[in-house]
Amino acid sequence: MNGISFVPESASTTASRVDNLFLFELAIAAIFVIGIFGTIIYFTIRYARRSENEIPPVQPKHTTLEVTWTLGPFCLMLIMFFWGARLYVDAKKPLDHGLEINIVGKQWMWKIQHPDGIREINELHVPVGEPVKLILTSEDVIHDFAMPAFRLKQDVLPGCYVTQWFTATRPGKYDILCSQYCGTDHSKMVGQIIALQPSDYAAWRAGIVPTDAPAAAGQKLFVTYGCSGCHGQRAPSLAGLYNSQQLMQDGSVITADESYLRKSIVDPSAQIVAGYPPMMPAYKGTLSEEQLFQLISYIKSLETVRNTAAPGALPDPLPAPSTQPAPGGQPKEIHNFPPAERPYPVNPSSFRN
Amino acid sequence: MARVEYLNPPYQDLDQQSHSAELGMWVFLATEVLFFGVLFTCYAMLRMRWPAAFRHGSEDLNLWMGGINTAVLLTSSTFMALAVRAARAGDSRWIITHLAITAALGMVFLGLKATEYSIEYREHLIPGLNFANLSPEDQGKPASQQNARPEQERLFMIFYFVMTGFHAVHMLVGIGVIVVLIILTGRGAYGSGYHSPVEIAGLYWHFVDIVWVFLYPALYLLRQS
Amino acid sequence: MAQVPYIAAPSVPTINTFLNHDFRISSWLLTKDHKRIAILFMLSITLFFIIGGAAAALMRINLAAPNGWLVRSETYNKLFTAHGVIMVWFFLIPSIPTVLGNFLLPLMIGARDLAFPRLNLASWYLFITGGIITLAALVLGGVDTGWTFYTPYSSSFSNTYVILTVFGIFISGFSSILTGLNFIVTVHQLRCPGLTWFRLPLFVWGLYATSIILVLATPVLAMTLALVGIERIWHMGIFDATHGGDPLLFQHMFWFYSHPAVYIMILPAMAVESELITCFSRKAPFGYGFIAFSSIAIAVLGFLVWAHHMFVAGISVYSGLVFSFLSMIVAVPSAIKVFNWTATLYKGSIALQTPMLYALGFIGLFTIGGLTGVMLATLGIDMHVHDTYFIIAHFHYIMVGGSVMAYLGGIHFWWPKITGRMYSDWWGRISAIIIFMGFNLTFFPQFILGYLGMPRRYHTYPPDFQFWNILSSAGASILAFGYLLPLIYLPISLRYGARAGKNPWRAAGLEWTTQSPPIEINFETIPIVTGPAYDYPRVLTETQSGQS
Amino acid sequence: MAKQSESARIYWVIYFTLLFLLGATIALAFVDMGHHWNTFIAIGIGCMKAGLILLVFMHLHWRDWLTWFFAAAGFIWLAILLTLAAADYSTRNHPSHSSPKGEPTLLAPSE
Ligand code: HEA
Ligand code: HEA
Ligand code: HEC
Ligand code: CUA
Ligand SMILES: [Cu+2]
Repeated sequence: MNGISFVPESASTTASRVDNLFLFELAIAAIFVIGIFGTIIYFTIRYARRSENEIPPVQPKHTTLEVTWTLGPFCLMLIMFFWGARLYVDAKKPLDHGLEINIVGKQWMWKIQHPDGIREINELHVPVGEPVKLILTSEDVIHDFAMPAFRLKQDVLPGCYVTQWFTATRPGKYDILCSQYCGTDHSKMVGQIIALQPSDYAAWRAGIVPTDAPAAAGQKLFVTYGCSGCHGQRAPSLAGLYNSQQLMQDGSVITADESYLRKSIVDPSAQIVAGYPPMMPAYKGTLSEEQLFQLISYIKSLETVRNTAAPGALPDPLPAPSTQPAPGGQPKEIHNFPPAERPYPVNPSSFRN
Repeated sequence: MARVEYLNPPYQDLDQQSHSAELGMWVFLATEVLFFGVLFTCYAMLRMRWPAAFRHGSEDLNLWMGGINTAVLLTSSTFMALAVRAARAGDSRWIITHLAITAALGMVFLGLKATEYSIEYREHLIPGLNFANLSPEDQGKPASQQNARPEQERLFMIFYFVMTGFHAVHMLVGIGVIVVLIILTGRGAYGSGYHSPVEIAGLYWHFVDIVWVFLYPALYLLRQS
Repeated sequence: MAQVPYIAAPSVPTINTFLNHDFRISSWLLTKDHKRIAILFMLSITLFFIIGGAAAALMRINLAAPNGWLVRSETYNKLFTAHGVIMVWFFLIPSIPTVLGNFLLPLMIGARDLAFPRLNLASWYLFITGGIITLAALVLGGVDTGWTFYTPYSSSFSNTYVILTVFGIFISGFSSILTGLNFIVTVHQLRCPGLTWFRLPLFVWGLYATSIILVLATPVLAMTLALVGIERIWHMGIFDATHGGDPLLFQHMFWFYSHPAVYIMILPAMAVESELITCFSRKAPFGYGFIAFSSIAIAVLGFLVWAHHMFVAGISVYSGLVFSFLSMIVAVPSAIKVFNWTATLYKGSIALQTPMLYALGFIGLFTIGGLTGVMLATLGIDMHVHDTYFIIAHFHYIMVGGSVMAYLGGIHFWWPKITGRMYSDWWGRISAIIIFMGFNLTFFPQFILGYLGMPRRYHTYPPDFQFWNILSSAGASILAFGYLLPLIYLPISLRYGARAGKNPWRAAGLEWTTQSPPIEINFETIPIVTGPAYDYPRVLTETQSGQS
Repeated sequence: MAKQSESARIYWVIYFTLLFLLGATIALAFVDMGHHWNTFIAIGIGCMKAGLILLVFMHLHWRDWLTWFFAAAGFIWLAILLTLAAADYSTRNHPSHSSPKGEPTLLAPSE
């Protein structure tokens, strides 16, 4: 037995806000529970049956009382609603900056890719004080990335990207617990977040020989899987595609976010870019979720402003991919979600395949 | 002229009993609406998700056969209504005639439906059995002339089969009930004093018709954007 | 202290009752008498409760240590699934409606039976068939999806007996539908002369509201589970993202049923509660109209809140907001009820007999469960405690502390009517107190565990959580002991209990004007109602002179 | 419960109205009205047909409020399911629904 605790550690900017709200509701609940228990006990004693033959008086209707105890709790609940909604929107709206980390859940582990190529399994190192944006997906069933010490969790769905962000406030080791039942070893799908002071974090990174950064790995995949054979020649250039507006063949307009990119690769026939034949092969099943993350990182790193030439015009030269993200793990160019196109609050699971 | 032999225990009189039976049927139909409602809702959500693929699916169905089938069902419903009218008038010969026509039209519907299914089988449209990206005719053609099916058309076809399949099961049940009613009417069970089973079977039959009235446009007719 | 019946039982050695007019097995298995069908249901759900409880016991023993020492993880997963499936669909949903409702509804409205006696029997057969199929699935090897059957796990990944289980639930769903349909028509058509809507006992209002949910929600579950079965057989992909389907679609459909279903479990309990509180404080309920209409309000509004189970599942933030708000609204009618019950006690003549102990326990535990429900409906809190033991504690407070308490209270209240015998009130009270204590010890620590972050459906857990788990397991053994007692003293009363007489509690209500146990057709002559329900001054004066 | 006339005429009138509506809905399926109008109109005509069947063939027109209530209940509840589910689906960011058909865009290839 390891001691008795009542409240989990609190180590993110959200944690204390959730705790405060919880304490508020706990107080209200306590008042009501004590009040009701108290009243019941008092009445049962005060009005205990004294003789078998007593006949209690008939109680008149009391509309004021009824209205009071209808509206009273309702008003309290309005406070709870708005307070809670505030927190939820703040926690679930996608962040447009911060350290971007890709996470793939699969039965029964978490695979983590940092922007600079560091990979971890069931362990996530993050710097304290800096916002971290998780982009999560699953390879099989639904999982849930829960971080009790941060008071946050988000279901992780197969076939689509959901995001969740947090800012750690205290260095330490905190649980990651898979909270959505996902099969036999659901309870073993646990891991640790290791929050480090920025200096320790830099030291930790320095001590790790990174594999290819996702974007660089993606660039290789782009060649090995034959993408470069078409894109830039017969197929639309992908430079500057990320976050641009795309006109589809059926007339709709799409913002090319991560989810769109993923779907364009996995299942291109679902959404055909206007002006092109649907000739791109589907890569579903060929590419793993991790490889997809890498390809997408690569496409995101292609910065050139999109050429608006009609199909058939000379193809863009395929621009060289920009190199590694700046040290410190900041991807350079994430200017997502200009508010004009994306009403606030934006859905976390921006789209599902 | 209440026919006392049909009065069942908890009831005081036949009128009360018929009303109860009818109300019971309406309540049951409300549950049926939601039963099919799940399919409609799932269908609608996924259609919102994959408009193009579902449209392609609608185009692969046989609009005219579906249309004729709708007409057949509407006709059968009319005869069902006439059968109920005959029952109210206590005319058992016409009850039987109208019921028989209703059931026959129901069989015609199922026959056409089966034909449709077999065409879809030949077109390689049945998921889990032979769904393919291309129809057999398209297979030989050069790629540019092929009318390739989007992947998610499979989903459309699943809904098509599940929804029409459940509907067909309801039709079968309805036809069975009608056959029993014909036999019982032949034995003189229903007349002007007591005919609530005919009324109730009528309600059920019309309901099955209504389901189809929504299935038909939802599946066959949404061919434009 | 043996219960002394208030009306000295007249020495009727062999009264003719619905129980003793025919003893053949076939007279039970083919009965159309709602009272016998109620007893068939009572026996079957008791069996299911014991099976579900045994699964719970194994789980709690396993969770006493963090390392999953008792069973393997596959087994644990099958245990909580079996526990959830059985407790929800084969115990709690049928419990009050099919046992007490079946038995009492016709008696309370002065009818000879339900509107469709044959359907009623069919309902039991469907229930039993569904139950046997589900049990068969458990015996063959079990299911490990959780009672929620979330896709794509249930539809593509689990390799246990999902189809069979789902089929069993599908069948028993029709039992629910038929019961609801029967009740609705009965209430509309078979009320005796003079029994207007606002003279109905609140129990009938509650059952009516329940029936509406049964009828309108259950088909959704049936079809959704059918789709899961179809997916498994033909790999359709409706709920599978790799084929363009959507796993969240399943959750929407499932909770469209299952949230209303939680009101199927609590509304009848509230209905029982209203009867118990009035009888044992010998007063008309405070705010009859408010209690009656709040039942209907809960039934209707309950359909608008389902996605509060999906706040962090990836639904849009907007719908999160909408559903959170609606969930707050649905809590208001529950609040109305709690306050009205409490106010009914005021200036009453309160006797703490067994049913009343259960009733008071219900109010307290339901309030705790309900208030924590409101916490869950608060978005900011749910995103921390979703799918933790906080949820487990929340719903056990309502379902075990609330509904099961009310069911037991109701059984103890109407036992004399059903069997014609009094049980030992002393043992009754003892067991009520033990259950109350054991219950709180079991489930209160789970709130703390939940806030600490312990996820549900965990076969092993980080050792920090052990202290509270041990408390909870200890509580569970007390609770099991508490449940054991009625299983002993109630059957004993059948043989040794004092005869009950028509109206041992001096309660109001038509059912208490019949003989105990009632005759087969309930009433020799159909009664005529002339006054409001709960006219305690009249009932008390009448029963005083011993004429009832 | 109002009394219903004994004549069979009304059934035939309704029958031909239904056939007419059927013809209309098929015909309209070939006209592209854009902006989801086809869907609305097809379902709208379906509702009209269903309404006629309910009112006349199923005698709802001559029934009391209670029957109306249960006849409507199924559809109302289905409407709840559809609207609230659609509310979620349409506010998640499906890329394919960012904007309706035909809006000019900045970066699309020119036609
Ligand atoms: C009988 C069963 C029952 C009942 C009646 C309820 C009632 C309520 N439930 Fe509960 N619930 C369940 C059974 C039940 N629940 C189950 C089984 C689950 C888990 C399913 C699973 O995932 O396996 C669940 C899960 C669950 C969740 C999902 C949590 C999650 O998974 O993240 C939520 C979230 O909103 C919720 C909310 C509520 C609310 C707001 C009520 C309200 O109706 C409560 C209203 C009552 C009161 C509020 C108390 C009385 C009022 C007062 C004393 C007045 C004062 C009040 C205030 C000022 C607020 N419940
Ligand atoms: C009606 C509903 C109902 C009822 C009555 C209960 C009753 C109990 N439940 Fe259950 N529970 C659920 C509905 C219910 N539960 C649901 C829906 C879930 C979610 C499942 C899922 O995640 O899918 C759940 C999950 C659940 C969990 C979480 C499992 C997990 O997520 O890992 C736990 C853990 O403690 C638990 C415990 C108990 C206990 C100790 C009881 C006790 O009250 C039971 C006590 C009863 C008995 C023990 C039987 C009667 C006693 C005797 C006959 C005496 C003799 C027997 C013995 C001595 C063993 N339940
Ligand atoms: C056979 C040629 C071909 C190959 C190989 C190919 N593509 Fe494509 N791709 C196309 C065509 C043509 C389109 C435009 C039509 C469409 O949307 O399907 C396209 C569209 C795309 C789009 C959407 C572009 C936009 O403007 O919205 C992305 C992203 C994409 N491809 C990525 C890839 C990746 C990554 C690979 C390799 C793993 C790849 N493609 C391989 C032909 C190809
Ligand atoms: Cu992954 Cu639970
Ligand atoms: Cu709920």
